[in-house]
Amino acid sequence: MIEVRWLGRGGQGAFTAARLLGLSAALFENKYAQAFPSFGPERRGAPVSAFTRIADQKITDRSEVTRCDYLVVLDETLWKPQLWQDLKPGGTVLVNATDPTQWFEKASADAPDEYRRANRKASAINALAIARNWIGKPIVNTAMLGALVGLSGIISLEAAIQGIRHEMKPAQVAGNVNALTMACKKVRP
Amino acid sequence: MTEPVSKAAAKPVNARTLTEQEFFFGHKACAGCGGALAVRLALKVLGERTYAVLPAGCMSAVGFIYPQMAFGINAMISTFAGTASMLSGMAAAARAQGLNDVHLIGFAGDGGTADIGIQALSGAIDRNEKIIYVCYDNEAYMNTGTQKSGLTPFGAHTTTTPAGAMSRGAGNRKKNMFDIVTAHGITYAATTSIGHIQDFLNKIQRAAAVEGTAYIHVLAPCPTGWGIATDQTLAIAREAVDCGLWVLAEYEKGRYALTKTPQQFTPISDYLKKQGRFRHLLEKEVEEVERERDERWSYIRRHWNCL
Amino acid sequence: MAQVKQFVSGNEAVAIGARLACPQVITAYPITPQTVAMERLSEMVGEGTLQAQFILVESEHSALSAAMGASAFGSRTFTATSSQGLLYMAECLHYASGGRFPIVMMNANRSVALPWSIYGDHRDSLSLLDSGWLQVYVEDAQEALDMILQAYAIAENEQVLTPVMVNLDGFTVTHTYEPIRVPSQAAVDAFLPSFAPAIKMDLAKPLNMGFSSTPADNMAFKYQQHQGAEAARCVIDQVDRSFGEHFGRPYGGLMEAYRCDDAELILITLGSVSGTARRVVDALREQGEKVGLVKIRFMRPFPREEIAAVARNARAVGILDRDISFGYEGAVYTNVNSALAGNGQVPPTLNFIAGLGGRDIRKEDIETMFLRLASAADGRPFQRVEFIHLGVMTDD
Amino acid sequence: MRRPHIRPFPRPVHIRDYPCGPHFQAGHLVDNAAGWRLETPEINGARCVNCLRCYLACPEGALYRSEKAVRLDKDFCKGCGICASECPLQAIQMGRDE
Repeated sequence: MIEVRWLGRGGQGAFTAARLLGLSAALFENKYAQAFPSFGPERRGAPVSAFTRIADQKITDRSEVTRCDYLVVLDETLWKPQLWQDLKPGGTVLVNATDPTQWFEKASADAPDEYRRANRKASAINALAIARNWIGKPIVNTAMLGALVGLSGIISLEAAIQGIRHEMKPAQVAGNVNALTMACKKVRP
Repeated sequence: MTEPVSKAAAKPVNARTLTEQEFFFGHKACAGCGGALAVRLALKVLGERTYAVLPAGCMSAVGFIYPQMAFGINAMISTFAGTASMLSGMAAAARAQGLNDVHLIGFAGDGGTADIGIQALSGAIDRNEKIIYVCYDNEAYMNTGTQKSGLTPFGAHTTTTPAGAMSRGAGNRKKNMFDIVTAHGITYAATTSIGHIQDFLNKIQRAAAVEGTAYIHVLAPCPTGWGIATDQTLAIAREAVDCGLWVLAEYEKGRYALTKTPQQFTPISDYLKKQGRFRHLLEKEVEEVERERDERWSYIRRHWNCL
Repeated sequence: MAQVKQFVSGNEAVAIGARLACPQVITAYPITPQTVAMERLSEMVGEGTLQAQFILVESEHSALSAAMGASAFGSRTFTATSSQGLLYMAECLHYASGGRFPIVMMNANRSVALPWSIYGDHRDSLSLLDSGWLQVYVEDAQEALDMILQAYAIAENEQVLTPVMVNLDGFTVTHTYEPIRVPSQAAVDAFLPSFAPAIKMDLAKPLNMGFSSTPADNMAFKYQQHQGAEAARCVIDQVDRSFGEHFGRPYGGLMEAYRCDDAELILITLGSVSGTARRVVDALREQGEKVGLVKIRFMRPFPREEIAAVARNARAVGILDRDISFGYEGAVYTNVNSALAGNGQVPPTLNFIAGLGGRDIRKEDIETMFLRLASAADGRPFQRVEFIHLGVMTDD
Repeated sequence: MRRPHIRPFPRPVHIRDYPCGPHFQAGHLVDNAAGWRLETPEINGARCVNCLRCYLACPEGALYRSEKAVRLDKDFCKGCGICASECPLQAIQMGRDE
């Protein structure tokens, strides 16, 4: 079972991304999935988490996700080194950063040795630029989904595109599919 | 006298045009019960395609004691607070089933209306449910043995506001339910008295004709709780109007109207002294009741624009 | 018949189930975490995919009161609530069951104030076990949808005529999205006939409903109510079998036993934690431990004989309660013990209090419970009532 | 007579004899109210002009219309005296039952 945690601010669409990933896996790849927000009242701007679980068998586990395989951070200002410990060994953090190279270097330098030994990885992408360019709005969730797909291969790009087509209003589909696709191709595993 | 809003009502309803059928019959209400008369007459106006809801209270307690069923039409007891909400559910079901020619009426007492049932009543008015809500006001919780309600008038002795050395009966004013419901912008509201039977019949008829929520507040004395003889129920209700303590009025489409305009009030003290519940009142307390009455009439003259 | 796969939350699954049941009247009042179910239903009414009278009432008390009015008219009705709202309508719960109104209501299980909490536990519904409603607890979104449909078939059965409360764990089921199979309307219509009650307010044959009765007769009506709830045992099985034939998803009726055949240690759960516990049972089985799980589905009627039968050879039985009757023990524990004792069975029974106020129940917590059971089975002293994953030390 | 009337009611012997739930036929009466009263209205047919004021005012519906004067259903009169008190022509007197 693969567990993904999405970290964003209320209103940034972290839960939509979590749901799109689960939906694409469940409806277009014949996998099983769960998607859920961090439970409780949501307030615009406040840090929020959302989660996706994906597996080949039915998922019955209802306990909280404590450590994840992928941590997707929708806003680099939310990143802090303590988040390394929320990753499983071998897990990956993926961050939306305006200067990915700089962020990557800084995050790697901040990582405690024990996490480096456990083979935890980091990746960054300027999803904001992609979103602005293709959607025309600073909404990065589909670009980050694309980056996660490109980085992880949890689901195929095609399934994710179908997920967007299934879920979004027709006027929103083209821009989001472009953002998803561009981010998927741009991210470096 | 101003023309009542309801003058446009259809064919006259009176003793000769009313159905001979009785739909509230064989009940166990006390002899001389004003509330029972209100229920009986309202159902005769509305006829057999009527559904009634009665919350916990006198009229349900005396109407449905298995196996004695005093309602000749479909009727049901609701929870104490649930008169208007149960009616709302019935109204929804009637819409769903295409029953457009039926009447849904609730009969709640003063406590069931002004206290515990006011939330549901407010919601039903807000939704403009096509229901008729009748508050039969006997000015205390009579079913449980005369305890003060939100509609108990100032000075009245009840078992929870006893008149004694240190207490003088009910300390607060009667809530003004008519103003409360009209403040909702209700489709139709009226106050009436069981002593003015024709007025009551007319207003029930009007209530049945409007497309939306109708609220009828009928003063319905309780001989037991008021301390009067059982044959004085209607007479004392009339006197409440004659002395100006109770107003016969209507509200429709934002307009107020008086259906009876007393030229001169009869003495309040006469009205009060006839009733056991007011017998302890001192002169200064009677004067306070008079002052309250005058304030109310002054308000009506200033705001209702109908005198 | 084809069932369309959708990716929805528990609340949405309930709304879909309710839509497929075609209620004539829906009464709604918002409360977290139930609100989304009502929002979806109002959308369906708004877009015309559900022909129902949808009334927005002023309180939960009114929600159920209005539902009773509609039900008295012979309309199929639906409503939903949670927690404080369920308690606020408590009077109406007794009223609806006493009036034999076959209303179906969703309850999003949520803790009860004080302290305030919007998170899940079972205190709300378990504190109303005596309200006369049948209570079913579901594990996931699919079961939620399916049980809304089954609930109408059970409630409206003329032997039963008792309202049914379908309980979903707040957030862990109501707000979790997962794939479900949605049956077609035609298939649902074939399974669930339209509501045609024998008792209703009829203009041709008017009724006086909800009367009062003196001590001479009152107990007889209560006996009838008990008969109705007892008759539900059989009807629940029939309905579940029929549902299985129509949709390929039988649930096992009053309860589900998982890997219990030769189990020596059995854990009994309610609701969504059953899914987590199932994975722990699998893991322990792989290590050779003879452990099993009982998921209680219906708390009323209670699976008395079924639990006694499945625990026949158990050396210890644990009961996980997401609720506690302060000063005693959890309600599920009391009920299970009564079932076992009534059958003359006396294995050690341990009450694990967990997940109160939304506290996470982790896999390691369930492992701890099985460790406690193993120890008790070996004859070592045990604590009857134990708080699991409290998070702080106590003087116990 | 267009009023509910008293019907036989066999006491339930078996649980099946009860209705299913607290719901029963509307207007099913098993009991009258005659025993409640101390005094009974006596209608003076010569004085009554059939104005029907008493018919409207009776909380029991015990007075009913007829050709010339109102008539009383003694089974359901509780003897409250409202009819006598409301009659504008004193055509009704309350008197002790024999």
